[in-house]
Amino acid sequence: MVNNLNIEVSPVTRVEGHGDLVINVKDKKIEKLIFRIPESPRFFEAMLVGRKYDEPSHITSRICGICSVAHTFASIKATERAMGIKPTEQTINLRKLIYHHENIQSNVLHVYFLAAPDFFGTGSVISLAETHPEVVDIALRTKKMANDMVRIIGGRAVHPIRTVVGGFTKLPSEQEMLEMRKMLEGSYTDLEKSLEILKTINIPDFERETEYISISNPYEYALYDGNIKSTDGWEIDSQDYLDKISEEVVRHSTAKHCRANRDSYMVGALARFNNNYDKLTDNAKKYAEELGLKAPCYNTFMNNIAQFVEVVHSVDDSIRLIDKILEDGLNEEEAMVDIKPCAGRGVGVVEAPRGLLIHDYTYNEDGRVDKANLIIPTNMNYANIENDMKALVPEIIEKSEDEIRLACEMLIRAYDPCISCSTHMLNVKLVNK
Amino acid sequence: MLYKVMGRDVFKDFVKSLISNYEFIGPKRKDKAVHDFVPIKDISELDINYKRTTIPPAKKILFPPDEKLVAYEVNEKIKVRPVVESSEKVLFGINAWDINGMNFLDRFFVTDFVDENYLERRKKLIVIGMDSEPTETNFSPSMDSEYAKDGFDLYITELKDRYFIRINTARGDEILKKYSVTENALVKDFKDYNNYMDNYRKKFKLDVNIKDFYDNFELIYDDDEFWEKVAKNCYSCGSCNLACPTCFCFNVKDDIELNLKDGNKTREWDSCMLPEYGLVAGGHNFRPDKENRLKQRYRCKLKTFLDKFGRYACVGCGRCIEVCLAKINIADNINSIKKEVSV
Amino acid sequence: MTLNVKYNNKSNKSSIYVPELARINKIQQISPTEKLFDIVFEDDKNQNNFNFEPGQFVELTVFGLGEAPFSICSNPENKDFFQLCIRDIGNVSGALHRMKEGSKIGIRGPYGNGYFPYEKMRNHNIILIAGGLGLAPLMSLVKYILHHREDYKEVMIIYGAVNPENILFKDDIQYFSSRNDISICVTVDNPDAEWTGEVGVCTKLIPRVDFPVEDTCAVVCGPPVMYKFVIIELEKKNYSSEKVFLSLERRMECGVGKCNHCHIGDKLVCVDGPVFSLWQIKNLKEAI
Amino acid sequence: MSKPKVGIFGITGCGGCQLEILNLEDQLLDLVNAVEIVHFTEAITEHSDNYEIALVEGSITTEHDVERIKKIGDIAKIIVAVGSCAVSGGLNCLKNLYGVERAKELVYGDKKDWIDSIEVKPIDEYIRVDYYARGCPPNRLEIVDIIRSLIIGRKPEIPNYPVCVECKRNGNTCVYDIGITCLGPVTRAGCNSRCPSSATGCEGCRGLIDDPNINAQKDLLAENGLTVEDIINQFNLYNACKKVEAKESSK
Ligand SMILES: Cc1cc2nc3c(=O)[nH]c(=O)nc-3n(C[C@H](O)[C@H](O)[C@H](O)COP(=O)(O)OP(=O)(O)OC[C@H]3O[C@@H](n4cnc5c(N)ncnc54)[C@H](O)[C@@H]3O)c2cc1C
Ligand code: SF4
Ligand code: SF4
Ligand code: SF4
Repeated sequence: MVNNLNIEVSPVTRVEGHGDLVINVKDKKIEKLIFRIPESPRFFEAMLVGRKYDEPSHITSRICGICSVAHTFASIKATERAMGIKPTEQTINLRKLIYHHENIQSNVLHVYFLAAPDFFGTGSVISLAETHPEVVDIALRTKKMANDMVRIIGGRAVHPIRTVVGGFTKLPSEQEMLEMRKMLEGSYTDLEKSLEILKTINIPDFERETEYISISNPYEYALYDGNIKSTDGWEIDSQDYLDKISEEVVRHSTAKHCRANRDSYMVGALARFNNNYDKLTDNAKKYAEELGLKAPCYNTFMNNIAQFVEVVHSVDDSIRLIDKILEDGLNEEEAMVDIKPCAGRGVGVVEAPRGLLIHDYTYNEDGRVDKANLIIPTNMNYANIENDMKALVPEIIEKSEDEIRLACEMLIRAYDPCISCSTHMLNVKLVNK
Repeated sequence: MLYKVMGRDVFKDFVKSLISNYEFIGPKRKDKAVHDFVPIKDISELDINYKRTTIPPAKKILFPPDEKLVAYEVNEKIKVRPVVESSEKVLFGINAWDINGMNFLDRFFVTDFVDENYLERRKKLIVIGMDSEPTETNFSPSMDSEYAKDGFDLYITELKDRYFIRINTARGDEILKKYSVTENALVKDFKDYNNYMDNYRKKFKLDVNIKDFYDNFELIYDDDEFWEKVAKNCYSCGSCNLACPTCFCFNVKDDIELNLKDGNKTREWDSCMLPEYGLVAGGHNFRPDKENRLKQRYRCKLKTFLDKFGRYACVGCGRCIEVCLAKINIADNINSIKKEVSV
Repeated sequence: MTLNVKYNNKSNKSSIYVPELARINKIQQISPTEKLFDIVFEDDKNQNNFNFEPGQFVELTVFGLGEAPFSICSNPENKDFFQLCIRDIGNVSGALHRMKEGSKIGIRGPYGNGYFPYEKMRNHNIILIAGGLGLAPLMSLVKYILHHREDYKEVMIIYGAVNPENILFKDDIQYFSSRNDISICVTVDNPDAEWTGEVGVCTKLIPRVDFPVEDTCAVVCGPPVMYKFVIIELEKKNYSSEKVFLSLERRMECGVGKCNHCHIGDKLVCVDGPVFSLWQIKNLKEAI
Repeated sequence: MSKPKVGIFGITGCGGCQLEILNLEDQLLDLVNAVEIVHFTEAITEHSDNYEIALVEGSITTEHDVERIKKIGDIAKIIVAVGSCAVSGGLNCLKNLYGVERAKELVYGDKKDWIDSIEVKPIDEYIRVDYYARGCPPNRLEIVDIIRSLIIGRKPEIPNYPVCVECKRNGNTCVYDIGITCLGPVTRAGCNSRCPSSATGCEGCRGLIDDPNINAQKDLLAENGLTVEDIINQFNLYNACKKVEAKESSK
């Protein structure tokens, strides 16, 4: 047992990017707890200024390689909204389809490659490949399927090419769609096996009720489009995000911190699950139940389970979308709509795998960006991560330093903080004073 | 050569039966600019009225852009085996100049050493030719290539109400007998065919004065100013070669999988317009400038094979003109060499 | 216009690209950058059937890494093994230099219809002019000639190396010097303190040769820059362009006239060469 | 042959390059058998300072980055810059165009002085780089090829020809034929002509070939209706740190 503790983990690994956690405990009381993002700031908001309307989606895609599709779509939607461009139904269906697969890809990566080594007590997916080869096999197959889908529809797995303002530069072929459908159906065996494996892991028992924010719409488990909704009971049109969400620059971090109703909130798979549980497919609900995940859930560690449930949902819904697209027939003429660049402001809101993502652009008459504001999910979670940590550390203060360090790291990883994406990184520091 | 005629309705059924009985490759619209020769599963995909195709169909099938030649296993013992893959295919709707391009490749790949990878595919390729609309850059009549007298099994010419068919092989004759009903061509049919060809030849607008090129080229060869002007905008991108139905240069690479066991030799299209083409170990480059390379290309196309095979390595399809973003135009340049020498 | 098409597919295998397995029997470091490799086919049948002419080359595969052409430098009448002299300069050559005796490689060939016409050269004086690694292909001819010494008149080797340590085949050169039926003159660009021989480029030595023009053949091989100057000197002497033979180097990817990289005019260095007469070369723009 | 020790590092980038390595699904297990990965920020907890080969993602944008890259440079025997950011500074360089101070102010307002940020540079401005895996993101097969080449002891083969070559091998319609502009004729291939294969123009993420005909490319873009500003913007998207200058026209 330790009375005085100085934990510093730098950098916290297996998160995409870098971040530091510093905890000072004196007489079992937290003196200082900072989750620091020394990730190099990248100034995307500045880079966008002056760029032509067809460029921001390519530029902002580079904010984060892991959720490049999400950035691409938030960007495209903001531009389309600003200029009154209405993509065709075919485009929207294809966008939703590719979107599911980034979500699967990212969730699988997170659950299996980044979080699973904690649950199985191995240091990395490489050692996991030796101790639990079957787990890694499943992960690689599922991830490959999702990446292949993004490749087929988007042209490549990271930073898609074909999705642009107004639609798609090139459509997948009917043949490719049918192959995708086959791959999806084939993935159920792996999902079943995953379920059995996940049932065996021990998820830490830690609850802290907080505000959960995600997008939501009446028709589906919202990922691509919807209002901004909170478990605190409010719901606003996405264009009015500034009414509720504020950003603040904090001294110890290059990532801005966000607030809504309370002094922190959570976004991500668990927030989506809590807000939109009833829109999950029956199959996904069944998986959730078997894994003991019920809405509302206040255990941050269950975020990983929510991610897995979403994978199941995305597989189901992709099959539905493919059938719909094929039924309507792939039509070259509907691939793109005409674009007339004009002045205007538009807000594009989507659910990135890590949660709510907002792009807000103002264009001038020449169709060039005058002003841009980007709010990134990881930024939104920082304050909440600190608050969670402040609650968790006293609960486990009786444990050894190593155990405390591991628990903190696991908690951070449960958030799947994509740090590079904070346009604006992770390290846990624990040193005895 | 045997000559037959086929009715319009019979033709459609004939094509349908070919599609259902063979691996069938034919022209399909790719986008607003070009057609592409692809496997066809249904007659509705087939579009015979094509004008532009980026990659020559026969070259793509017989000499693919990258191809495994040898496979080996590197263990205690090394096992080496040739990879020669081929399957029977119907190539439908290929035009005369592209057939002539293929005839050139046929000759090339069996001369000196026989390239089995090419030859096996060629033997199994059933070629059914049809005329297509020439592009503005096409000068195949100047190169004697707008008409094919060899290299195909069947050549179908669309007359007003029927099809005139030239049968060049026993295989062609059997296919025709098996999948359709035809009649012997009579005087009237020949008359109509001749008429058709007269009109067809009129569609080619570009005329190239190739006759004196053989000697004139040598005179102009050392005129650096001329070649600098011609090659000024050249990107050294090789598009002209890669899109050419008669270009055959390739690189051979050895590779091994990450398991460090399975290896192979593959070949991949190369181009004499790329700077590395003449580069040898130690850093000497036998053709360091784009001017050298362009000269080499013209010599290869228009002289080398006249010496070797008595024919040009150019069928005048105009593809190299269309694909060249630097607007380097072989037809114009042949003519301007003549002009340069004549004034 | 004459048609000159040869259908002489020597290979009776299913593919001209498949190498036969061979073994490196012996490796000697003969200069700081060159090693001499003794090579034997794994299959005795292949070894017995391996007949080559002086000037021909083989395509050598280092499995998984690459293939490159190398001239055979041993006596064509030695049937037990053949030799390659290889400079460490790139991927394949570098890998060979790291290999140990007993390693397996792949061999295709011999290739090149244009070899040194040793029959035509009978009853002639022979001048062999080599620069640097250019000595390697000539060694095979020299060894043949020495084996049939009575068929030839005077034989002289002019060999230029960059510096004394880079002189190749030192043992052979020593042996040649000990014989009185062959003369050899070695020159270096950068002499060291011990060097007592000639200094400067090999072209310098050509004027000193005084063989009668009508029954003399010259043979040349060296780096690309050398040819032009050697030809000037030979032409000054009025040698018939049909009696001067040059071995050329070009990039080769296949060795069998398909990849076309070694094209010069209507000739392919791999099939029609690598040895050409000066007359052929004069008719090939850009050959030199 | 003992397994070479490999470290995979992220400096300032989007993590996409590291993800492309994880995206090697089919070859990932062969890869971890062929080399020993001792450091991989994005995927493993263990981290060691004992590595021979360093794959580095990201550009140098802060003083902290400078320290990190110098340390990697001191340890690794072979350094491979992975992705546009590491190779040429990449998209991050757009910040330089804007001005570091102005950019800080725009994003962080009056708190701008809290932020450590310097002019963006590619890693070879600070350390020696042996090989470049270009592209944004790089072609994962090319990364494998570089690693495999290093294991078997050959020089990795990175094309020095333009994207047009791959376009032709892939049988693409040239995008100029459908009214789209493209930097393919001057951009180094190796991406398997990804963008044109998706019917969009090449944006030049792999940088220029050794001897690009920039004059011809400028003429071509202008002919297709681009203004000088557009042309500069096109060239600058991934290459703002490495200035493109046209050679004197030979006319
Ligand atoms: C007919 C002939 C005979 C030769 N004889 C010898 C010899 O006896 N000893 C010797 O050391 N070298 C000889 N060479 C040169 C030798 O082939 C090259 O040095 C060798 O190809 C270098 O290969 P590398 O893979 O080590 O070099 P790298 O620089 O790694 O590769 C060079 C690349 O160019 C290709 N290439 C093809 N032909 C050549 C060429 N001629 N020169 C350089 N690169 C080429 C290779 O396939 C390879 O892809 C000869 C070349 C020819 C054409
Ligand atoms: S001539 Fe044209 S197509 Fe050929 S390499 Fe030059 S620019 Fe490319
Ligand atoms: S050189 Fe040009 S015109 Fe001639 S066949 Fe080739 S692509 Fe066609
Ligand atoms: S699309 Fe671009 S890269 Fe492809 S051929 Fe055209 S210009 Fe070249």
